[in-house]
Amino acid sequence: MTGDATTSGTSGSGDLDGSTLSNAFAEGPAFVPYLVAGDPDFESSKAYLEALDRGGADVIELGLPFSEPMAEGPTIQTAIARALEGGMTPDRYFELAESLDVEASLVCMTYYNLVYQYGTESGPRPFVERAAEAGIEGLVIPDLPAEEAEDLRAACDEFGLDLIFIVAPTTDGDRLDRMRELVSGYVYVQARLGTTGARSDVSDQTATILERVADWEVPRAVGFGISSGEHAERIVAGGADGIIVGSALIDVVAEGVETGRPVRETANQLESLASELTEGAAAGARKNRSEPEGQ
Amino acid sequence: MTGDATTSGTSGSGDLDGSTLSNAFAEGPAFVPYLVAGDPDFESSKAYLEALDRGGADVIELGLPFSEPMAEGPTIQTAIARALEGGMTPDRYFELAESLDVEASLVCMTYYNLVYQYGTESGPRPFVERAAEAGIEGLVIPDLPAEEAEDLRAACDEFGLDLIFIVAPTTDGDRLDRMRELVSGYVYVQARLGTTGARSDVSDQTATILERVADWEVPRAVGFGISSGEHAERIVAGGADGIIVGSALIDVVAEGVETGRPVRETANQLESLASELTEGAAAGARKNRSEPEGQ
Amino acid sequence: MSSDATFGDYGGQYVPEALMPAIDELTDAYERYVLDNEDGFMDEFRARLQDFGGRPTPIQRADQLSERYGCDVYLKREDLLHGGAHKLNNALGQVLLAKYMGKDRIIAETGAGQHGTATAMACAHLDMPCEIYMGRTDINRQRPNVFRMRINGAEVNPVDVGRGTLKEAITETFRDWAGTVEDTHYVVGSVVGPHPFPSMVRDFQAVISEEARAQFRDRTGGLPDTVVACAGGGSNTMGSFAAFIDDDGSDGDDRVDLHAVEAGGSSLQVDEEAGVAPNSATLSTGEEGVLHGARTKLLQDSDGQIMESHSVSAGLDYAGVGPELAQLVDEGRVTPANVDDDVALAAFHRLSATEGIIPALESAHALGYLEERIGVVEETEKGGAALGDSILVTVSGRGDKDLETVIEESADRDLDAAPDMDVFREGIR
Amino acid sequence: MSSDATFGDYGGQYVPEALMPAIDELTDAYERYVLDNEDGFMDEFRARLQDFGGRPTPIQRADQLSERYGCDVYLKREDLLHGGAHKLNNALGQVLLAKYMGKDRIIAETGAGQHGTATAMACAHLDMPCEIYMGRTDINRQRPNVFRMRINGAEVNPVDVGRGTLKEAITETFRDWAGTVEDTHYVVGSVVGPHPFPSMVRDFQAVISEEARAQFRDRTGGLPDTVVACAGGGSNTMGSFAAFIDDDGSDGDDRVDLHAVEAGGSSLQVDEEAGVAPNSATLSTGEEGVLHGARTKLLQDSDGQIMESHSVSAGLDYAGVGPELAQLVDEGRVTPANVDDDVALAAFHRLSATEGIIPALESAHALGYLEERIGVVEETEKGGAALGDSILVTVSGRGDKDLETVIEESADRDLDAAPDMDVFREGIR
Ligand SMILES: Cc1ncc(COP(=O)(O)O)c(C=O)c1O
Ligand SMILES: Cc1ncc(COP(=O)(O)O)c(C=O)c1O
Repeated sequence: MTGDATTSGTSGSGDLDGSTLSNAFAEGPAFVPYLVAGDPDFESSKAYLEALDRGGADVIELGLPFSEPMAEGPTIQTAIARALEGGMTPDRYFELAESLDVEASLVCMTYYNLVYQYGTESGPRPFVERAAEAGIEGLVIPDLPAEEAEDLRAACDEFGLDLIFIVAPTTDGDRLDRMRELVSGYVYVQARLGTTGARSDVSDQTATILERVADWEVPRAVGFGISSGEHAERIVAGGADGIIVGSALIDVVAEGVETGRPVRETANQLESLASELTEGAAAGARKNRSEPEGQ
Repeated sequence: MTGDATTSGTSGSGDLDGSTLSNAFAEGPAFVPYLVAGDPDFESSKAYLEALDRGGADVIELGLPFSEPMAEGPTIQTAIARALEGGMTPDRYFELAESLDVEASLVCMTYYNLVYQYGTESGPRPFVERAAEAGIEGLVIPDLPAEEAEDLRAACDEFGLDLIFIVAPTTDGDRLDRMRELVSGYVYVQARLGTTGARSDVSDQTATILERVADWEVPRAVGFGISSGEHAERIVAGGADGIIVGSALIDVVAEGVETGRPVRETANQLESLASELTEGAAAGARKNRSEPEGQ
Repeated sequence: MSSDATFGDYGGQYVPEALMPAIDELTDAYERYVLDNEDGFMDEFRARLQDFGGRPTPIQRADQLSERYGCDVYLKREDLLHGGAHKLNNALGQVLLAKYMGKDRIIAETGAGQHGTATAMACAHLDMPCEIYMGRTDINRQRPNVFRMRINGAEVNPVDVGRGTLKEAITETFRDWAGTVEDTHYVVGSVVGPHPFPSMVRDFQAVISEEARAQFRDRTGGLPDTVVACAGGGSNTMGSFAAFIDDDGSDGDDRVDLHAVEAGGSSLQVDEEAGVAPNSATLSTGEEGVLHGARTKLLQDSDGQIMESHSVSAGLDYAGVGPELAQLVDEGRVTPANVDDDVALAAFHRLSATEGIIPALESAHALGYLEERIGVVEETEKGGAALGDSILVTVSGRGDKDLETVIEESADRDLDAAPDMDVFREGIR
Repeated sequence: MSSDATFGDYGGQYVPEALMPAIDELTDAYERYVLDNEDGFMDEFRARLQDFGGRPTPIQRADQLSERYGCDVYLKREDLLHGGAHKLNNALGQVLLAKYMGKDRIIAETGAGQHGTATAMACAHLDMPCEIYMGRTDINRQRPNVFRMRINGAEVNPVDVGRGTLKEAITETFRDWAGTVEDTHYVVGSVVGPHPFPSMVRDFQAVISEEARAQFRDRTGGLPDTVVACAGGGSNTMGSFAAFIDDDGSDGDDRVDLHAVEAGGSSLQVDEEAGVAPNSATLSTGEEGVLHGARTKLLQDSDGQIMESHSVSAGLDYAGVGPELAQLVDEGRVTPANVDDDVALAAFHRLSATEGIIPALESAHALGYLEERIGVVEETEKGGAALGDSILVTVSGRGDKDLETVIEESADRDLDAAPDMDVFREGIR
């Protein structure tokens, strides 16, 4: 993926399924890894992201680190601290995005204050404009509920970006409807309550959770707690169109930092974990096809 | 002075000037030293008291140590602590009084609680009886104002003891009258406000202070802060019938304890300070006689 | 009282989706129980504030300050509230509300420990299990408050990430809540966070000014010219102002000026490079942004990263401020101000030595503001002109909790009215 | 109220002659200003207690204790008084009186520091120079209170003689007074000392029961069956009982039983040899004698030497007791009682954890007494029989001052309701 994606985006609340992001889910289940940009520094981060791409990433959620990450668990929070310490800023973030040599689509995941503050003009427009320029195809803003998202949705429409929302296990009624109206690219389905973080167990209720978004026009990617190929398989078998994996990958980065492992080695580990997850997802899809849907 | 004094007491509020204590003031100004009984131990204390007697003591105020000496300055308070530490009790106190080989009359100075608690029967009577038996001729109880002294006065009358009161610089009016009525032996005239303690200066207002008790039938002994022969001279020249010296003597005892000086040496020092004070008092009396009275 | 979710551009509900149902449920409960007194909620709240909390707290004429400043200075004595600060008004309200909502677990964050102790007390009183998140650094600095929470039966959960202070504790509490919203209520400690917290906390704290306004009228027959209150998150400020906001002089009535005093710290200069603002003067120097669930004024760098704030007073040391207060400042109804650490410390000593009230260091900022704005007035001139003839200052808390800090911080400075501290330092260093 | 100098055989004025004029002057001032409200003294006193002190303090039904003991337990919340204990009632009264008398210097003794801090606060409030005598040992044990006194502008004079505790500080204060009576007032800290102190301090503290009696009637329509208060010197006790003394059932009215709870310490056994009573249960075990200016019950050996008393609660640790209380016990109007250190510590934890009120260790003795006399009552039986159906307990102060002691003392004991203390001990030992 490169800068040319900027112009190819045709998303918007009125035309949701035509976005490149949606397309990334078209050829089988999507693997959507998350890393914090600049963790622990610019160059290593670039190497890790490219490794994930080699490992089969369809979309990369690239975290722009914010100092108060209130939706994150300790793993991501610590990664964010490392990235900030390593000098990551919004401007450097966009440089990193532009410098990446990856096939996957890029989605920016960050908190609203950074979006809001960017540029001289106040409001989200300058950030979205710059993101589009840097080849970012979509945004996930965990602290921006649909109720507050009007301005951002408008800017995304203007610059052809998707706006992804997170549906929690507790989301329902009006709120679900409002999100459905605003979402584009894919919907991020939160597999369980709580914050991000790798778990050894993974919610068995994927099917129930997916039910509520079953008839949405966007692909459904499930995240929160997925850490192995076996998890990935189970989730996709449960009906997900994609899997989002963050903390499990960041654990590898963190271990690399702590043990002083060479960047290349960590990158290799990330690539092989990515492959495992991609294959797990594919296996889940096969299982799914061989069994009656909705089981 | 020995046990035989017991029966010679003829004091009482009705017949004040016939007591042996009054008599001690008859042959010129009286030197009235004060020490804490048992400071720092029974035997040393006995040696010190006998040294004072040799130095010219007319009356010895022998302190029976009480744990809460609220009218004393730090010097005497510390002496009291030493004596209590050294095992002094009311019973030992009387034994000490009985064992003394002195010419001077003995007066017991203590706090009312010890007087009140002594013996099995409650009230001051048992204490006074035992004191009389031990040859004590009078009592000074600093925390017993005339208003509370009825029972004790009665017991003193019964056993022939004098009851000495302290007149403060602030005492006047009714209170002075009540004391005059109850006092016997001598009156203790407090030279200044505050608690006991040796001073380098001594009140020049002796004359003024003595005025208020000028027409009392008992001798007037002045105390509080006298520490040298020169002081003694000045006080007696001012009209006192006697001088009471405590802290200055106890300073000598304290120094002896602190420096580990032999008891005999301390005793000698006490004797010579006593002599200085006795002579000072005598000099004051001579001055007094050579000048017009009341000047 | 309005239940609107925003105050002009400020406010809102910027929270992770997982929390939205809890926020909706809370909004509903706020409207029913607090605004509509359903099931007599507010009656029970007020009764408990009285019996358990010790309300009403008095207003007191500060005779010596009045003389110093040449005007009538009255103090609203929130230092006398149970627990030693205004914080209990809010904590008791929220814990009681959680009970009415059928929640059976309470969580809260705390920095200096005042909100944590208030919440722990309210939970013990109302028999609710309670867990308090507190940064490890703060735990080590605030041992007495940690002990008070534990002795009141609360668990204190150390937060080891980052610097281990308030910011991290808030994040950690949101994190707990995100996983436990169904049975747990998060007692936010000031007029910050997503709606309905800013309105709800204001309503619980409004008792301060409701009482003070009536007391002032009873006492003097009129209203104060100026009300002064310190502002961290702003719960004391909003509580102290709420009942006076309509006294804006609009219908020819007397106007009551409202001054919010923030922590000027050691300087108003920020160090962008280090991401540090050596102050907490959000209202005066902050810029609009989104933090901890609300749009409001913030101390942030040009990228939008939140700065580390600083104040000698831990309770004012917060990079945000209540959205309603931000709006009131923009509208000109509230005058923002700040005084620095030195002025606050001197005011701490002044009130202690001349009035016999040891104020919280937070409250000392409001008192220091009088010194800075008015200063000592000569006997002849009737002063106070800068802030009018009568001033009401809220003493938001007592300073017992600040003794160690004051000893440390006073020793090297040349402060008005401060006794010699050396005897205390010896044992401490 | 009586201005008699004695209570049966107790009381009186056993002081050095030099102090008698001051005592006479004070007696005169007491009669005029306090008893006859000359120059509106009592009005000013009451107004200041309200505005500065925070009176009235509430009574509160302790729901969880009531359930535990199967009867209505009400708490009189003196812990909410300014300064954190009932001590201010007396200190403020005496300092104000000294002002009316034209004195221009205040001295006082303090042990744990509560009376010293109350006096220092009152002096700062009323602009009077203040010196507090405090034993060196106590100074080292009670640093926060020493600091509070200094910050309020008082001098703290260390007393180095003897063990350096309360007894020595009292002696030293009398000593200062003996030399300065003309311009100085000695603010005695409890209902002890020579007349008029026992009567005067009782009258200043009587506000506790005057309020509580009216509040209880307002709330319940009746009077409590029993009033329970802790007793050191007895000012809290006399203050808590005063308005109920006439409710003795004599004219067919309901009788209110009065229970004074002293410190049982570690044991009621005394060590005559060492001169140590490991308790402070003067009313139960003491004998008549004369101490600090009054005839009363004392802890003394058979010679009449005063014993060292002991209690985990510094404020109860005194070898004497108020003479009026001694008389009321002899007359059977007041029931003397005591609970030991363990019971008091457990009660401290119980009230903190179940009611959200951290009591002073002194007050915890009164609360421990309920546990000892009534104990846990089964749901079925209506209990409280031992002390009746309704009990009013005075919480004489808050326990913030006792945190260090409680940490130390709780760690090695197996106490009801106590949280694990290890985390606190580490830093302390
Ligand atoms: C005594 C006191 N005052 C003021 C504050 C500041 O908080 P807020 O601005 O929410 O009132 C605090 C916070 O801990 C406090 O303890
Ligand atoms: C809280 C509290 N209660 C009780 C007492 C005991 O004193 P008293 O018996 O005079 O009330 C003290 C003494 O310091 C105290 O601080």
